[in-house]
Amino acid sequence: MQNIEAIGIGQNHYLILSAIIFSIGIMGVLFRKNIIMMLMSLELMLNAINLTFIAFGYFNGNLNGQIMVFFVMTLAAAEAAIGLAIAVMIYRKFNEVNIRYFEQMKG
Amino acid sequence: MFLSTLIFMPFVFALIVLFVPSKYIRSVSFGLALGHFFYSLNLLRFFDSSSHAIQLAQKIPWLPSLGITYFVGVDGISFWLVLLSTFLTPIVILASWESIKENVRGFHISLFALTSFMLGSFLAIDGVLFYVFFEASLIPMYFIIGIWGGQRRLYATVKFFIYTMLGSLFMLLAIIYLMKLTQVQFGQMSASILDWYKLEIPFVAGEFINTQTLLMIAFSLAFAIKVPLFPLHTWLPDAHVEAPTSGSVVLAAVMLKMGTYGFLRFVIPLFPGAVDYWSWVFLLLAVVGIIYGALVAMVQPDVKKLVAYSSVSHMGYIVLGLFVFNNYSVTGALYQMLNHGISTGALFLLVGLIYERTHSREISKYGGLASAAPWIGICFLIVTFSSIAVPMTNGFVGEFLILLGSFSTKKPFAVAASTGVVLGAAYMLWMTKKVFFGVESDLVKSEKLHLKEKGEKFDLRWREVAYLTPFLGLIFWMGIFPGHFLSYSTASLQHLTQSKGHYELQVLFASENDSKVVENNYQGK
Amino acid sequence: MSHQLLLSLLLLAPVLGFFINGFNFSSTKAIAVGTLGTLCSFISFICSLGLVLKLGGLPEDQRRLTVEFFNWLQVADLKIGFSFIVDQISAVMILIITGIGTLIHLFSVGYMSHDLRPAKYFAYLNLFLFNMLLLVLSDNLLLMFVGWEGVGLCSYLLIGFWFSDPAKASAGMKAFITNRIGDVGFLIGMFILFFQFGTLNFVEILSRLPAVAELGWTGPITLSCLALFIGATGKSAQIPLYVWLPDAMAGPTPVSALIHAATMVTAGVYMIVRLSGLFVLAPNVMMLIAVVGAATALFAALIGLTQWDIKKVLAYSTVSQLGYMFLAVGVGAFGGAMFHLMTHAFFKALMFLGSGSVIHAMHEEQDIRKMGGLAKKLPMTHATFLVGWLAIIGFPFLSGFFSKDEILWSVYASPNGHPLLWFIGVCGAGCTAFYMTRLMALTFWGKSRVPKEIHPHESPLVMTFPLIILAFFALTIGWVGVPHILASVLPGHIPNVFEHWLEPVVPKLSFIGKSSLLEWALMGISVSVAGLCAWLAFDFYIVHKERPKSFVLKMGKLYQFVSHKFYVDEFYKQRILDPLIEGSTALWAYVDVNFIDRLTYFIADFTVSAGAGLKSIQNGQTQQYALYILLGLVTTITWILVG
Amino acid sequence: MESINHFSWLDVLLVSPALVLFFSSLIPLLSKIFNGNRETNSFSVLASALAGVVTALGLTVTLGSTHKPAFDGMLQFDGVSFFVSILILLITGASLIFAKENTSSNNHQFSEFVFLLLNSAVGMLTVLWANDLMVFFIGMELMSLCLYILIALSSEGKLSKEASLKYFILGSFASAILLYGVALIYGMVGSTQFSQILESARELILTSRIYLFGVVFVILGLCFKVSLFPFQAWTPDVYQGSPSPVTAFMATGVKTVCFVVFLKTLKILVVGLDSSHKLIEVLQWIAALTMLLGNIAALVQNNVKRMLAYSSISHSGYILIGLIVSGVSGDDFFGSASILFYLASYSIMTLGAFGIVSILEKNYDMQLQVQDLSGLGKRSPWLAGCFTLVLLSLGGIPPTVGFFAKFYIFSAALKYQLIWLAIWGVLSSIISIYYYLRPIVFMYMKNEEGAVLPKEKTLSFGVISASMVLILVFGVMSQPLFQWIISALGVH
Repeated sequence: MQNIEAIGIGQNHYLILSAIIFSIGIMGVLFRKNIIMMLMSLELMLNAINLTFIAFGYFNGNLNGQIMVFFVMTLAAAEAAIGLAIAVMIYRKFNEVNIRYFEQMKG
Repeated sequence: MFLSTLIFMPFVFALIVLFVPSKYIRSVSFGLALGHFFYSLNLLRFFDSSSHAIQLAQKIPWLPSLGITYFVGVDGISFWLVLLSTFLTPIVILASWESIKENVRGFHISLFALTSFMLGSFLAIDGVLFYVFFEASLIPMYFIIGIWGGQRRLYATVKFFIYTMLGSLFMLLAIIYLMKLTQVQFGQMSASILDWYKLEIPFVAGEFINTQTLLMIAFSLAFAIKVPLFPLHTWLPDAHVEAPTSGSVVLAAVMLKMGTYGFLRFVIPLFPGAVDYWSWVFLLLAVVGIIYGALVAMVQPDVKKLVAYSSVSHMGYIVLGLFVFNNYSVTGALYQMLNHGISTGALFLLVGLIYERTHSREISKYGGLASAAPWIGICFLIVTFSSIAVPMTNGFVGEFLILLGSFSTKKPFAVAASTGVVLGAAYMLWMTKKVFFGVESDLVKSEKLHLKEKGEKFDLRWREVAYLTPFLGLIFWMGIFPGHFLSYSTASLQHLTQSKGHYELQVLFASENDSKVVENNYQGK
Repeated sequence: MSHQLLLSLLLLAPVLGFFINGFNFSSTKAIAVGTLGTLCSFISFICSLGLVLKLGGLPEDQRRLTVEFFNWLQVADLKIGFSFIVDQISAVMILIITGIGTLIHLFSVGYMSHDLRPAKYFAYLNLFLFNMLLLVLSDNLLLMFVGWEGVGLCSYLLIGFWFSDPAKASAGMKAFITNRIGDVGFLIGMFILFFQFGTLNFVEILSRLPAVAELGWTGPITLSCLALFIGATGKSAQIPLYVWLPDAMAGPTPVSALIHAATMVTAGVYMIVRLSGLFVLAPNVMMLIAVVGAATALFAALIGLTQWDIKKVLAYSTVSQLGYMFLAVGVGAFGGAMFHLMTHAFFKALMFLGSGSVIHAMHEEQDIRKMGGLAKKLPMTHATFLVGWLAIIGFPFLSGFFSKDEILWSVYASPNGHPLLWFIGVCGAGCTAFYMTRLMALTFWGKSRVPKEIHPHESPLVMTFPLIILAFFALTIGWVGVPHILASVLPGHIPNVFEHWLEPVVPKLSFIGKSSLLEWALMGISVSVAGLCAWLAFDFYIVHKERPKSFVLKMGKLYQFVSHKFYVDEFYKQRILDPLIEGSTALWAYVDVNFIDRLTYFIADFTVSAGAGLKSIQNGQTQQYALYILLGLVTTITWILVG
Repeated sequence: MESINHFSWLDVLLVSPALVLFFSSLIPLLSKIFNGNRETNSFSVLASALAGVVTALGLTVTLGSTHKPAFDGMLQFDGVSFFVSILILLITGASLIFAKENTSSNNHQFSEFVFLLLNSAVGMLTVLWANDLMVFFIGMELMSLCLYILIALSSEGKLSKEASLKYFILGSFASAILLYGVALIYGMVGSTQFSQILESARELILTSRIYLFGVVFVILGLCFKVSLFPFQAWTPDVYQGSPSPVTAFMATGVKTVCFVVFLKTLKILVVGLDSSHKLIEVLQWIAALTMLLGNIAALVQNNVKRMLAYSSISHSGYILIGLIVSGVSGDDFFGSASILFYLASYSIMTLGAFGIVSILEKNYDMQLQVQDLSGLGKRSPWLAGCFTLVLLSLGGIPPTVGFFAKFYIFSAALKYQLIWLAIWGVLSSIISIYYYLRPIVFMYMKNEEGAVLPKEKTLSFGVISASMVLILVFGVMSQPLFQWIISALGVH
């Protein structure tokens, strides 16, 4: 651990990294057409948040951050499960995983 | 309790009507409404015409957190309007006896609800209570026009509703703001109009953006639309044309009065500075309305539209009288409110019963009706004379007092307004001529024949005689003995005009337990 | 009987008649309803006689009977009683109204015997009597206005009595609306007076008048007089509001006799005489009245020269004679005006009834070109008409002679008068003589031009009897007001009763410095002008019948202009009515429909189309929604950090 | 969070309503499993679920309005949570009843449906009680995840699936943003407990950008849940595609809970919004745009549910006014009280509205159009009357509860000089009148016959009638409710 600080990697690096990953996730959700890819992007966002939690936890010197991560991971799992379930269901029904296909309701 | 009973009796009637067998709905409703009217005549007994105080008052906490009370009472200003409302209900029930064929039950329920709300808005002394009644009265009227109306009823009823709503919502904000002011100035929130009269509302002459002016605009907008004042009047012709007869009658006779009543009860006493400063705007609009309404009425092809525009013109007189604001003009304006109720109400009734016979409102299709139905012709003539303010009819007294009052301080407006006297005669007589005089038109002939085959009378029927007679009686009674009517309002109006800027009203409660001390249990910071 | 009772009866009798006949309006029993109407009118007449006798019994300076029935209208300082006053002026009026009224009722019994709705007719007639009595008896301006509008109303109803004919209905409407224009003037005059003097009571107003006359045009008295005069021009058919009266001939002829000749149209004169104390304080208005009166007198007489309808001729004659009355009033000869009012009431009522008799005999034919030689067929009508004719052209010693002469002399000699006005008056008198003689000649004299299918016959006694009575008065009534110079030469020194009677209530003119020689000369001129014109007309229409045609050809355009009544009606229609209607239509179309409503629609449409526009944002694309979220996020953060 | 030695049975008792709900949600599911995956009688399923709801309601009422923290300060019970949890339980019960009588939800998976709905309610209660950002987040996820599946469970095959997918992706997206905000706040404060955040918020909000970011993220995440502009886009699509009972549940329950939390977090995270007027500005704009957009977009809708969805968006705008007031007013509770009143009345009205829509749907794939309502006034006067009342109340016309809801909100706004917002609100509610009147026009004033003919659906009728009674009673006498809310807010 000391090594990390020794080479000058501080809290901000982690935060920036996680922000970048979060942004990548956002971009994924915004621009990937495949529902599965969008789900993965959502997971990416959650993992970026996890990174933030850990970084804060570590640099603030309390363990709560890490505990949060477990919660978030659980939630992410549940979310992924439901997301995939929905994805599978609609794939079965419509034979389609392109998000642009689902624009029946509008206006 | 008397006034509350008066207000809520029609609600109970509506409930009763809900369960009456459909065969008897009309007669039961008529009986109930007539009973209500006679009950309301007790007001003549209870009311002390020598006092300008709010009488027979009842005040109980309603929403104490905001100082809102259920506060009703009557004074010389609202006195006759109350009786006018109760008077009209049995009449319109009679008038709609045959013309309303569908959903009779619903119609009578709407009518009773309407009566309740109208009475409530005339009797409410609490601003919020007034607003609730004022606004709620739109709903039954909306249905009456929308369900039992003519061809373009949907358009008319939605226009009516949204127009009226537009104004009143701003009034709501103004009411809330006044309540806030009471809290700032008296330390206790209150929605009672009587407390509002005591407020010092900041006013800067010559500037547009100041509290009093803005509040006045908010209130005036609501009432000006209701009246309706030029140029906010366009909903009225449509609503009148499409409404069933009974709807037109109530709309013209009572609902429009809610606007002028509002001016008299709220705008003028509450915002003396602003009203003084801006009264020329109202006077101008009123006079423009008088002339414009008359001119436009002159070229209407539709009887009802003509009468509707004549309403615009007549209501212009009332607003003129109110904003000239001296004893004569305000008395005249109040009297004119009743007159307009009587004469325009009767006009709509007559137009309605003619429509029932001929199913047309186009003036050009008529002719010679007076030969075909002389009694209708006579009634129509009398009502026409009342409407154009021929002396010895009610219309004259009001118009004369308004013009007299206006002349004392606002000469140019009075002179301009008096052209309406000529124009009014012009359009009414022109219409009378086209419809009643001349040779019997094809329409009249064929419908007369048609009714004859059906064995029905073309001239006035007994039911119609029954509901027209009170109007004709009142037209002359009010014209020849205006004192009988004015004496109830004199004290209030005199007090109102004499205590400009420091208007206050006392309250006489009907009984001890009608006035519960209102605990304001929430005081914000 | 007390005067209260008499007055109540006087007023109530016609009301009663109105109600009985009114509720029974579909009755066709002409005799019965007519008798009732006449009876009511007669009761009134008896009562007015009684009242006048009572009044005459009082000392000269206390001749005033007042009755207050109830308080009609009371608001603050305004107290209007339902109260009446009988004094010298109203006494003359009620006698004329009820007297001539009764005769005309009687005449109507015969005239309306074949009508479908005689009951309605008599009801209206009685109602008119009531309103007219209200007008002349009221002790304040407002109650007078009640009668003022009331008679207008009855006039409307009676002109349009045969309303199945749209033209007749229109004539009634025109009368009412034109009168209304005047009424607005009346109202405004009343307002000014009220705020000036704090009362509308005649006696009180006159007692509060200032002592000196008001100069200029903008003083309250001048303005109020001006406004009241506008009212008078409406009711009394003066320029510019005279146009309704000729059209009013659409009504039954007895109505024309009663309302549009004898009584209602003189209300304007009556009102000014009633307020004479006020009017003399406004010399400018007086001058205006005189000018308008003179102009009307000549103008209407000129139109009268060219009319072919027997009633139209009489109508223009009435307008013209009313002009004389206003001329008299304008120069301050109030007594003269009242005198002419009275004599005119008799002879004009006589002539109208006579024309009614003719029309009745001619089966509703009114064109004098289709008459001629009726003197033989209708001897009694002719005889009485002859009296009327002589009276109106001012044949010496008939009633018209006295009154017209008094007016013309006053016009010349009064301090307010002017020789030019006198000249106009004389010209008018000449024209009057011409067209009246023309009327006589074409109707009664010469060869018959009556269409074959019409067989004229003399009217029944019920119609000729009133004619005889009226003729008698037309002959003699002038003797109540014999001018002083004439009285001085005539045997018996007949006093000027009329002038004496009115003396206490109307301002008197002073003719100091005017020689009686001048008066004789002027009288001579006017009589000879009238005689000359009458002879000319006789020559034109009886002796040399071809002359009118060549004359008309010679005058060409001028004749057209006059015979089309100077195109005044056309002018009003094209310049006032049509633009008003077109303007209103445009107003409706552009302001209501195209502006206010359009604006409303625009706002509504704009909102709705905004809603439709939002549909494109809400396009169903999940990722776009997510983009909104992101954009919202970024905007918010930027706002907070930068803004 | 040192140890769990503060555990006490009292805490369990306090959360017992949620536990009861959870266990009762298991009953139908278990009985289905033991029945060999065959759907048991839907009536008994409903009965057991309702029994759970009623028991939970009873427990809540019995426990009363306590001011106690529980589970080591992770949960906090107070008057507001007491009031709102009663509301939530009522909403849950009503939605269950609607669900039983609607063909799109009462299918072979009704047991699962009930299970999910009750668990969603558990999530709501958790959110309500949460005194810790993380607990709050977990509760919210529980609520949302259940809803995603509830929507997809519909018998209807296309739109519901699309709605579910949309809601899932966007919901998760917003949740992620919210969670990121939680992480940032945690980083700055060092804890996610409200009490600790409150201590340092006043300082942090002025000094720390990251904290501010966190606050903004959390608030915007909430804005998504209550469908405020520009995060409202999902609402119409999801409301339209979901089975009507679920829509009713979402539109009322989720919105109520999220607004309450919104209120709570706003107070805690920002500590008197006066310290951050920028945020207030943004929120004012959001409120204004939301009201306007919701009302304008609703004008052109023909689908009743979609129209109601837009109407629900605009109502969020009105509530946000109250929220802003309560933010700027510091410790005056008038704003908060007006919000709670609005939420309660809004829930009553919206439940009634979607309940009626649910009754009117002939079959599971029916998209109720305004035109379908034609002539309803004659065929079914009672239902038409109810719908009319609901619409008038939503439009804020007296004497209905909707009027007083707006009245209190505008009163609050004017009291704190938010005059332009009040005027804006008034203007947009005038627009709203038009579309609220449209169905009434169709029901009563059109002569042609519409498609719908409601069948006997007694229970739903009962619920709708009850909500009508409440609309009228609270419309005439709003004082008791308002008084209750004021006392719930801790004022005596």
